Amino acid sequence: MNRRQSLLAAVAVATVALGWGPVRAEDGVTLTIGKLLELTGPLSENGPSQDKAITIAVDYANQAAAAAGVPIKVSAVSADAQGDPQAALSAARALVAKGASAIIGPSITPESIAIANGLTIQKRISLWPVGTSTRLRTIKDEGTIFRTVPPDSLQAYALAAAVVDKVGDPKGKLLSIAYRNEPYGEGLAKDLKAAWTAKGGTIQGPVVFDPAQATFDSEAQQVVDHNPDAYVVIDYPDTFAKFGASLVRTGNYDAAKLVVPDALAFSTVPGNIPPPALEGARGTRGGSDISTDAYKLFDQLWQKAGGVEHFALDANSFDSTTLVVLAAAAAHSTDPAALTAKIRDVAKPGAPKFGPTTLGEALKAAWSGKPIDYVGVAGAFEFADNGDPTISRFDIYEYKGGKLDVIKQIDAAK
Amino acid sequence: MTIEEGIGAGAQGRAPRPPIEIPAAAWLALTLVFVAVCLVVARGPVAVGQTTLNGLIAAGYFSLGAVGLTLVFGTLRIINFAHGDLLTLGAYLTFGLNAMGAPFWPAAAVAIALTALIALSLDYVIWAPLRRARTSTLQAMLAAIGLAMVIRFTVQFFAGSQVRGVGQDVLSSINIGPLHLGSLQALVLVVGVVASTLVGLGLAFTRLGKQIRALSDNMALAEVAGIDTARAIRVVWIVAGGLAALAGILFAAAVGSVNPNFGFFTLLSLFTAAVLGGIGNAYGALVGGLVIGLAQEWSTLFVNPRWKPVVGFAILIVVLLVLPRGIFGGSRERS
Amino acid sequence: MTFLNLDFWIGVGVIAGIYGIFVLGLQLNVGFTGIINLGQAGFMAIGAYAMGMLVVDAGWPMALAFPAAVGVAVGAGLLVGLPTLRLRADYFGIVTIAFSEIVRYVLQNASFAGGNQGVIGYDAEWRAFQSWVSPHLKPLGLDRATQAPLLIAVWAMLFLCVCGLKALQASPWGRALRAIREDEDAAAALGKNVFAFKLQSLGLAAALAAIAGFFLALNVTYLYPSEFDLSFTFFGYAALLLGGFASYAGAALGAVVLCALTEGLRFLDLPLSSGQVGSLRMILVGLMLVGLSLYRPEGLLGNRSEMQLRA
Amino acid sequence: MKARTHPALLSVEAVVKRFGGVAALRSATFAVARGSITALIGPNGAGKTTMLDLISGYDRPSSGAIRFDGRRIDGLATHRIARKGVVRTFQLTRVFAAMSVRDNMLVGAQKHPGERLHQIAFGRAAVRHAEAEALERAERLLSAFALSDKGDHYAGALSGGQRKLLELARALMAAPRLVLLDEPMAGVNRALGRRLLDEVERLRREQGMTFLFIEHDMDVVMTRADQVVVMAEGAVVAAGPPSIIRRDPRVLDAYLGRKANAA
Repeated sequence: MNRRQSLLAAVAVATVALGWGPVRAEDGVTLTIGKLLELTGPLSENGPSQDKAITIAVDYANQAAAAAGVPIKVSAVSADAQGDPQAALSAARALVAKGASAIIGPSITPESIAIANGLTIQKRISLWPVGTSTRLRTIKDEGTIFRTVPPDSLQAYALAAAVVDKVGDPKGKLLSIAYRNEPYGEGLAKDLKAAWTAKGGTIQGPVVFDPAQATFDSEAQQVVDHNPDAYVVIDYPDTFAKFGASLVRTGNYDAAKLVVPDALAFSTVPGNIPPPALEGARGTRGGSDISTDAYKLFDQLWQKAGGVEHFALDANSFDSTTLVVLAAAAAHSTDPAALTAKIRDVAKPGAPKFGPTTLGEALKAAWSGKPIDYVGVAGAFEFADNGDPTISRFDIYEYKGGKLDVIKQIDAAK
Repeated sequence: MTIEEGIGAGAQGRAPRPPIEIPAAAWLALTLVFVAVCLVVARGPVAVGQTTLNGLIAAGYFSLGAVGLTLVFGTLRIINFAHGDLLTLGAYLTFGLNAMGAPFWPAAAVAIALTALIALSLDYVIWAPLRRARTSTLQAMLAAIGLAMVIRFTVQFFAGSQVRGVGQDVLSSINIGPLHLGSLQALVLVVGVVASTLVGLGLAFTRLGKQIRALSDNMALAEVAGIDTARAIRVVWIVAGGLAALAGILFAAAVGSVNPNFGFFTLLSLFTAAVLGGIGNAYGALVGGLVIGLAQEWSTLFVNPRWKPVVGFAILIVVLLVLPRGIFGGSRERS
Repeated sequence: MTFLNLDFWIGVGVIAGIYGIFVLGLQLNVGFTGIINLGQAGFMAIGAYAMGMLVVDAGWPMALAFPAAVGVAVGAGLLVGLPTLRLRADYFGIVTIAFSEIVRYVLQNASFAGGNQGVIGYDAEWRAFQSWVSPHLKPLGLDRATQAPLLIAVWAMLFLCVCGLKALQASPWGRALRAIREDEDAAAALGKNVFAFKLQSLGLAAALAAIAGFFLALNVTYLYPSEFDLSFTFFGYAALLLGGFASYAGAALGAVVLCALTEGLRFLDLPLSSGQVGSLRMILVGLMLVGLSLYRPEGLLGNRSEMQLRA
Repeated sequence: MKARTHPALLSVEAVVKRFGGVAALRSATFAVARGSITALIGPNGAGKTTMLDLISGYDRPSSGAIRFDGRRIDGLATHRIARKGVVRTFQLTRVFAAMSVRDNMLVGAQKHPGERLHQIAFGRAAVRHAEAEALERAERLLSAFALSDKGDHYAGALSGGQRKLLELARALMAAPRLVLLDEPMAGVNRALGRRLLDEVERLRREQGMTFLFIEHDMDVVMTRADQVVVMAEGAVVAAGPPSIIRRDPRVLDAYLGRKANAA
């Protein structure tokens, strides 16, 4: 061994001894989770709520583990993706350098692809992106990417089904589509258009609006023109607060005709969205048989923690974090690769089901090595080989009094 | 420019330009009316009427925000990239005071005064030393980019980057026949027009205004001619800072919910309005805002609204190539 | 020690190298010709997307697509410069901002460039080459580092560009460029076609932007419009100011120091929320920019006397 | 057809220049003979510098024509006129402050292959040769103007007088045919001034260069110029050899500001 390699070996031994490196000791597991957040830059409105969602999940997991006597302690380190793939890649490396065993986030697909190809695939570190673009599926992730957000293709069917549930047979019915100019909106709108026209309905739009505009009145007018039977607006809460107000101001907007996807699903509608824009509107969201009380628990934790209001897809980050904790418990280790290998065992179809309300037992079962099927707040997962959730069950909810109320569940695959 | 030409030019023909170029304004009004008529023929009166109204609202936002920018740019030759963040500062100071119990609009008044004061103190700390060191426009621009980051992220440090509801009534609207516009939006439009006109009149007819215009034409000459440039510069920063805060507060109130990036995101539209109208010309900011606002909203009648931002930039490039000094800037002039 | 993570600093080295090449173009324009080019990110986008689309849509080998993409960017540089280089310096700056924003919006909205879906799959040849090279880096202990080959490639290209530009700067062409920067009218009175020189300077800067765009594309493996927004150009100017407006080596050094500073600050752990730490990082970069403009406008390697002569 | 060699190297024909509403030049007409040293005199504001600007293409006349060697140059860009052999100095000397004196001189070299990118790449021998030639010419001119020891200094660090000499020496690098000098003696001490004028006469004698220079010092005008053009209020009021101009009453009126009838 030349001098250089012996030096590197010495450093490696030192880190393990000091407990910074992966630990396989029997006494307990101290897991560090990497939070890759949008803290500055164009998407910084996402950051605070993702941060809070992950922090709540970490605290809740620690409580549950302590109560259940499972020797696992969880902490989190954060890094700023800045809404830019190059910075996100460097941020991901900083998280790994700080000892993170898995990475939750980032929130847009370009960042996820850069991190996957540049770091996590080779090091077999599990990556839990929030972005839904189909592009993420074109890379060979070797089982390291997991998404708790339903893929566009499935959600598009759910949206179409939700509209049919509202307006009946699509034949001769006009559906007006609008979306915010980014991958999430574009993907869903394309699949929804196909699903709706396949059922015989007609489409108006899609109207595409740029989030940084000063006014959205012309766009809103185009959505309500010709008095369509229903509208689908695919947006994030920050722009929808403005777009919703423009819709109401058009004078012939009826929120009851609106159907929105999961980015606008919150247990309580944030204060900055004017109530008439959403009151009576319906939406779709990943569903499971324990949806309602899982969501109630999540909402309690959220309100109790104080701080920022709900934003988009924060339940998904909560679930991703919980799954990572369960996988670490199953693997008895914080080695990223070992943890990644156990993720499918904690969301195995047919294994005993656990949910947020029974996280203690889930941790105990996982620690004892038995496969479990953890069902989260944002639905059941049971990951396919490309890391997308296979379960196609969706909640159809309605906003009543600013609260989300699940009124129906459908299976989007049929 | 040799001394002889300098004095010659100053004395002979190029006295600080009269505020309104009668022919340019008339020519522009005619074009806009002509285009509007064609649109009505193509898309019907209601659609054109509504988009025109939306265009006027956008013009209100842009001109109110651009007046301060064009004043500073014209007078002190600073490409002030931090101007957008002064809008954010005004809005968030209002939220802060509001949270401490002050009602919204009184809090806004205090916030406007505070922002004007901050803009003034920034001149002492940053812009005056740079002027004394006679650094290049590029140096001042880089300082502005740095200052923009300091303001934006200090606001974000204290207020957080999450979206914040402003709590004003964004839903109430005024109906003119089939057309409608938000009442707060109407306020922005009115204040935008009034502010740029007042600043324009102030520049044209008050003694201080003439001094400021002399400043923008040739700082050295103005000093030689005995103008108290320090006082003029102070007034420029107070007006620019105050108007920026006013624009930020009205923008946030009318839009309904913002996060600390909103000022910076509108900056390029403000630049486009200021440059289009002719730098240093308050009416220019109004006209520039009008042209972009109308063009962008009218474009939605033909093209998917996703192209709206491109329309603004394309117009800026075209007008600058045809009238290198902007609509009111006059014809080609040696740099 | 978590701070001395090899993988992390190799990644920072790659980003610094990409910014280094990007800033060389700015140095040529601003430092040596006196044109304020704020559209450099637009040229970078054109270079990166041209390469990506030539490989993915037209099936070209990367070895051909890269030089062709640089050519496309140079063409864009000339096309933009022709009608605008006669404008006053600050107006030219604003027009180039408008140009680079139009490029970004067109890439996001036009279908030919993949729109919101971006461009992916252009780096297969590079990834094959990278996995072939990695084992050979064992003696350096870099075989496990994910981006080591890219780091070597970026810095080799940066070194080549600095040498090339230094030679150009020492040539009569470079001398004429500096004369134009000092006093356009005097240079014209000596028979120099100022417009033609400025156009060549802008075209060359566009080529450098395209080269930086090529390596950015390899670093992030996926082309998406928001990778080329204005903040990239502003950050480039911060590096230029840090390095000083007098030399190409200074520009490259400025990029390294700025990237090391901002990325190093990621390890700042203070009793603050992650959002506040994120904001603090940006405040420090902003303060650096303001501080440099005020107290050391000539940057690290520039010389003050030359600047004072010019004032 | 060989270009007909006109008696006048430069002819200014009814040139008018308006700035906004005011006419800086009201139809000026005069000619500069080939190989002559012509002085352009007149009170401040007479439009002398404006005339130089128009001849050198720094600005365009509002109407009228300017011919050099028989061909019109009033529409051409500055660098095109310079390449035809018409160079100028400025009233406020404009040297490249942050460049060395030697570099300032070398920028003056004309048609230098080294200034074209493709030559740098493929014509390296031609570039080296042209550079050596330019360097040799620069050294000769610097010594003629007593600046040879300042080669490596920043041009901006020179005294006012030295800068004027550098600006002239730089203009001569281009082996010009017509040199326009805007108050070449201003700020230069008497000894250096004499040396400069001797150099001007030597260039006229040896290389047939033609000079048109703005000058306020009457005894320099009367002793050194062989032709004088007098301008006042934007028009040419008199032109001719110094001996006649000295006695012409219109010249006196021009300076005293009385309404002289135009020539």
